Amino acid sequence: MGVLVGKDTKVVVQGITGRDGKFHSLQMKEYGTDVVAGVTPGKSGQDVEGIPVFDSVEQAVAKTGPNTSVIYVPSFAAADAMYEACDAGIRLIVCITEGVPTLEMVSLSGYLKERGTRLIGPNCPGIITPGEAKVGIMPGRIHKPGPVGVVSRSGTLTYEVVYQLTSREIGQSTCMGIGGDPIIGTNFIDALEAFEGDSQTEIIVLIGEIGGTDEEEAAAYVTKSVSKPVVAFVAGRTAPPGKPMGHAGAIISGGTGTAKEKVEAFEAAGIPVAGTPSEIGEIVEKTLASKR
Amino acid sequence: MGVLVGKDTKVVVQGITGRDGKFHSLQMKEYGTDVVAGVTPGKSGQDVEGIPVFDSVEQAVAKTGPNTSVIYVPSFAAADAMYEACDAGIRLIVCITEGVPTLEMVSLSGYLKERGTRLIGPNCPGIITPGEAKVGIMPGRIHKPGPVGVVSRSGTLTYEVVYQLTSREIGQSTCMGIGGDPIIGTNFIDALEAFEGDSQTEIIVLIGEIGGTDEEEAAAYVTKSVSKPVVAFVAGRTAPPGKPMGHAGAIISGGTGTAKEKVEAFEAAGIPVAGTPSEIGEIVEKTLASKR
Amino acid sequence: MKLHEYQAKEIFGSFGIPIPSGKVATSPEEAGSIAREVGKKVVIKAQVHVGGRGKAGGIKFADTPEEASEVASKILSMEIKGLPVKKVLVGECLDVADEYYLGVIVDRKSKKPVFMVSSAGGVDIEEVARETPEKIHKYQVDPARGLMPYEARNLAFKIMSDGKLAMKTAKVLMQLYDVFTGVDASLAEINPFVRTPDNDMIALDAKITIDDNALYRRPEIAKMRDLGAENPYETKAREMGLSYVKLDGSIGCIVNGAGLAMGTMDMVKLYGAEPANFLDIGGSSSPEKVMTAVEIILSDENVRAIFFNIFGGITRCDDVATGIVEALGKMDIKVPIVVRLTGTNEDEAREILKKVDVVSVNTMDDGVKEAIRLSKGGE
Amino acid sequence: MKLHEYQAKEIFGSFGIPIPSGKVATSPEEAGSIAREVGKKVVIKAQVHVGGRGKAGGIKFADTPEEASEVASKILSMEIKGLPVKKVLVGECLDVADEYYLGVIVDRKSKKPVFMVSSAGGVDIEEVARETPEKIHKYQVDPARGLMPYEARNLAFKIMSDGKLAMKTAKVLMQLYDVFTGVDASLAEINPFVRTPDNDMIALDAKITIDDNALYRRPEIAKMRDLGAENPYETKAREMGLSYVKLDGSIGCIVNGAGLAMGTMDMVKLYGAEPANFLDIGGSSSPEKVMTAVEIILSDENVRAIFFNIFGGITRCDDVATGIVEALGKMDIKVPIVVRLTGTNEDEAREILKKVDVVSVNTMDDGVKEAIRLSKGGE
Repeated sequence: MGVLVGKDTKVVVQGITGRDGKFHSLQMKEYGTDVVAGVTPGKSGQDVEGIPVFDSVEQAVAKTGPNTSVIYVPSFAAADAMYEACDAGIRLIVCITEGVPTLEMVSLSGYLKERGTRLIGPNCPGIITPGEAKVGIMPGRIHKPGPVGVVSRSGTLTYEVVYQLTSREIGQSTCMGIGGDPIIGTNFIDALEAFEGDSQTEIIVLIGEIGGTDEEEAAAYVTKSVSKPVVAFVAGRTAPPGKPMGHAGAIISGGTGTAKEKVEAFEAAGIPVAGTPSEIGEIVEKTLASKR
Repeated sequence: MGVLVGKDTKVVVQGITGRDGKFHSLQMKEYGTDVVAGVTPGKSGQDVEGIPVFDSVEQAVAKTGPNTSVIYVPSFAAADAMYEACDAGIRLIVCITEGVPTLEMVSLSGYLKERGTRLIGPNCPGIITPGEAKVGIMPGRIHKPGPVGVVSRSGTLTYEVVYQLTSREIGQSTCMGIGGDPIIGTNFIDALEAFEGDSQTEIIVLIGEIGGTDEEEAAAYVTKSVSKPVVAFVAGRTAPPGKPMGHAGAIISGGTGTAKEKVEAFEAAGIPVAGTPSEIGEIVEKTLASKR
Repeated sequence: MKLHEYQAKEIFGSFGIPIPSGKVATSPEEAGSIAREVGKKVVIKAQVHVGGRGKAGGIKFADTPEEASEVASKILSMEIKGLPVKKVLVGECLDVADEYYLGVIVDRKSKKPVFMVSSAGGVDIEEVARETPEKIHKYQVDPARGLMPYEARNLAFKIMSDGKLAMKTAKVLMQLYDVFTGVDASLAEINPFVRTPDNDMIALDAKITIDDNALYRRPEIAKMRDLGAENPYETKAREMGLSYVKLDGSIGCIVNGAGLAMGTMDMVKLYGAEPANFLDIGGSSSPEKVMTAVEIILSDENVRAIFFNIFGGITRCDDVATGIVEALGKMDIKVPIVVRLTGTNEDEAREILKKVDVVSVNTMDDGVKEAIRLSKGGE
Repeated sequence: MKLHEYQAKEIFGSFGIPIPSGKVATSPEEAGSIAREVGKKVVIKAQVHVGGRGKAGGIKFADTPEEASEVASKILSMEIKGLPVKKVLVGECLDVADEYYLGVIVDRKSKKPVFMVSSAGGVDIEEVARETPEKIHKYQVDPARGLMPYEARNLAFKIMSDGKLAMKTAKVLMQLYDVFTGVDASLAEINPFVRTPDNDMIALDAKITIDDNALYRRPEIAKMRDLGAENPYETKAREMGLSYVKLDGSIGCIVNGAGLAMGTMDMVKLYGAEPANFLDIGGSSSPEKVMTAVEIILSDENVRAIFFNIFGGITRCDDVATGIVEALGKMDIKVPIVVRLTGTNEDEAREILKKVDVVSVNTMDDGVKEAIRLSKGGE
């Protein structure tokens, strides 16, 4: 089963004729995702290896009935693309695009929330329910269906963790990259809530990083509302203050947002924190074994 | 009883220390309206002949519990005053101020609607339920409690009509000036709906003028949803096209908004249309007599 | 406040909307030299605040600068629907492949900005609306968000299918919305918006109406008011805070409140005469305002009687009476004056008016009838 | 991107916020002549992107232009927390009656702009937040509507009771919000916002941090980047689309993806060494990017070994391998290189790397351990 995406997911790709959009549309399709349409304004009537292209999401929805959008447009056009998807009735938007201005995200967040539209990202690798649907840019083949829900602020670090889980023959229910920007659509708590309600998910891996207080809030939420075991990792123990570490959101500022604070918050909530990505696999394996 | 204002009305006056605000606050109080507070930022601690003044509507609400605001601030500050009243929990705002930029009203209208706040005006004389409460600038003494609901886009023309009704010993349930601007908070249909649901109101007088299609829509609404008799008047039969007649909204443009169209719409809906203000009194008198 | 085409085009240009090259001229010589600068066939358009100037001969073409001078000279000596032409726009003459309509207005019903676009451009859009409404596409804008690029694209695709042209048009729609909010317009319109044979998309005409209520915060736009194009007494009235519109009848009306003023005019007509004007002296009317109102009314030679119809609410009847007395004292008024004063301080007003030669009446009906009677010499 | 105080004040001034008179100087002479213009006692402040410059001696006063030159000369020869001072702001010295704090940030949790105001200004606001949180008032702004004047007034009244001062402060809060949205800031702060004995309300200091994602649409702000104030290799990395932060350790790390890069740095530390840097080569990494990355790493003399940790998703391992081979061919690399390549085209990559002298490993753990071992001479 997994969360948010699965066998019923029908994807429209916004920015399908761009270099990245085209490449990943085909990758998604190859993985078995039902990519029903693409949108590039001014290019309707074309197709991308069989995927029909429309001028607008509205047209794509009317003709092909997608329920999920994935966005590969340039950063200056990303907010517009998200509004367009939302207004066309799409209720799950995955925004891969990085570099969206923060104040655009601020305005957009309230808009989407009022309309009940869930956004994953921006600046994220997307979401995959192994064996069912991949909506994003992650390498599909490292995933394997199973009991672990993975949620992460970073991309390749997630691949690393998933790779190690799969190497140990531990599969994943859904893996979700929520993005590295300060303002994101779906945060840890939203993901935890989804995994808690998913029958396939038996254990949750949460991969945090420095910056903000999302990890601390997630720890408090786990104590209160999550019955399933959670394993955490926090990247950036060696990061200096005041310098964003690649992600705009990964920055220690004003003495807060440090890895130390986050690790302490998880530990206080009884959540084991892995010291290295490879340790995550070990802890998950042990926890699953002890449950069975 | 009447509609929207009555014995339970507690008024906060925004702009109470200005010339008009002060004068009309005292007039309202003299009429028997429960004016509980005034607001002029920077002047808290003062009072206007016993009415306490606060820096903000929020403070006034916390200390004195008004449920209605009446606004006399200058035009550049009026939209802000309306947002302030709404955000402080006031659910009936009467904006007397004229000259509010239309695009400010456009933004504000949606905001108030979403929050369930009713606005009367701007650029209107206000609303009075004779013998109970007067919230606005109309001369109180020409009114008299009774069965006629009056709704009008203009001020002194309403006084004229009310004066004639009262001269004939016909009283009013509530008289409402909805304002002469293109974008107003409460339109004819809203007023008709309120009067239809009011047990005191037996007959409704609707005073329209050239510009827009509010009268036409009101006529259609009466046919569909109003069981009480309605009498109409339309000012501006002699108005030339393209020139606003004092009110920004009272303009014939693009060949529509003419008095002729409006009169025809009322007549098509079976609503008698008075040829002169004095004729309104006659028609109302006859209609009431025939009902009894 | 209406802007002239040349003013609207300047604003369009400053917001990036493609417009034909050209400039405004007030003399034939100037028109010739602009045509020389343009360097090709030009179109010369009368700048007057009325519709139908083309049919009235206010739009002409010229192949050479000399011809431009001649044509401009003719147009500058015209009157269109009673308005003298004082300025002409001399602009590059474009080849036109297609004509579209793009407009945005404040819609009273939805209380939102509404776009209207049509592939039937170049003609009267109200006629299109009446006869082939299916050719007009309307779209409400969420004012909190503004027009989004995707909305502009979708609108453009409604009236054209070529992707590249639609993208250009979408950009203009975004710019048109920026104009609309940026100058506080109640209407901003491009008709026709044309495609040239080279596939340029250009605003061939431009119309902007400004929300008068917002002029205080748009001083650069307020300066564009063409005082030469309006009745000087309308200007004077506006400056005094009065609202005045000249009409063609003989009964001058001085009223407080716009609705009552219209009601009074209508009653004049109903009783068989014609009103000379709309004149609202507003709420807090000082004697000075009343003086000015009388002066403005008397400037109209057609006026045969003046009717004051005042319902004192905020307006104090004694102030109005004092103004009438002062006016009678200072001006040589040859027409009869009928006065109806009701409301605040009406007794004091009656006392004041006893000193002067005016006819006092008790109701609006009586006042109108009496003014008409007196205007005809009193038979 | 952080702005210097003098840049932030220029922006504040252009939005109408009252600031002390003054200018930036790069030499003692210039400082003296600015002091002469100011014509009274001045304060001279080091313009560096670090906190605590006051305690470090980077803020001094001068009574005369001559003294201003002397003081500026001293400050311009300082280093504060390792950063050389290249510019000083010479500004009018104000008498201060009260100090307040006004700031607005993007709040990650509420996803809204949040104002923070306090009557405890002039000190580190984070200290106030920790020790006397009741002295800080926070307020979320509805981004669709912006800060309304009434909200600004209510905020001002939270920290001061005098009506006139609160009105002045409310105006500054409105202007501060205009700055915030107008330049796409993630932080705009006035600390202290002061009242002078004459009851003027003035921004004595100014801090603005710009959202890097929005720089593309703020070209005038992007130009303000102080390239002299940053590591030249950080500049070079940014220009090549790489993300580089220099650290003090000996193990150079070249990684794709920010999270994996941090994870790699952390592992270096965990296994007993120190990372020399954060370096994310990003998604679609061409051989050129890899070349540049190696060059940047080698510019750091502390580096004793380089570890490539690549998880190929979008990044193709063979591209990275090609880049490594080219780098080894063109540069004289004296430190050992450890390479871990997993994912897209990893087999092709392994083939390519056979030609050169690098240590290939299969896991991140092995790679880190091996790089540390080799950095110590291989024992």
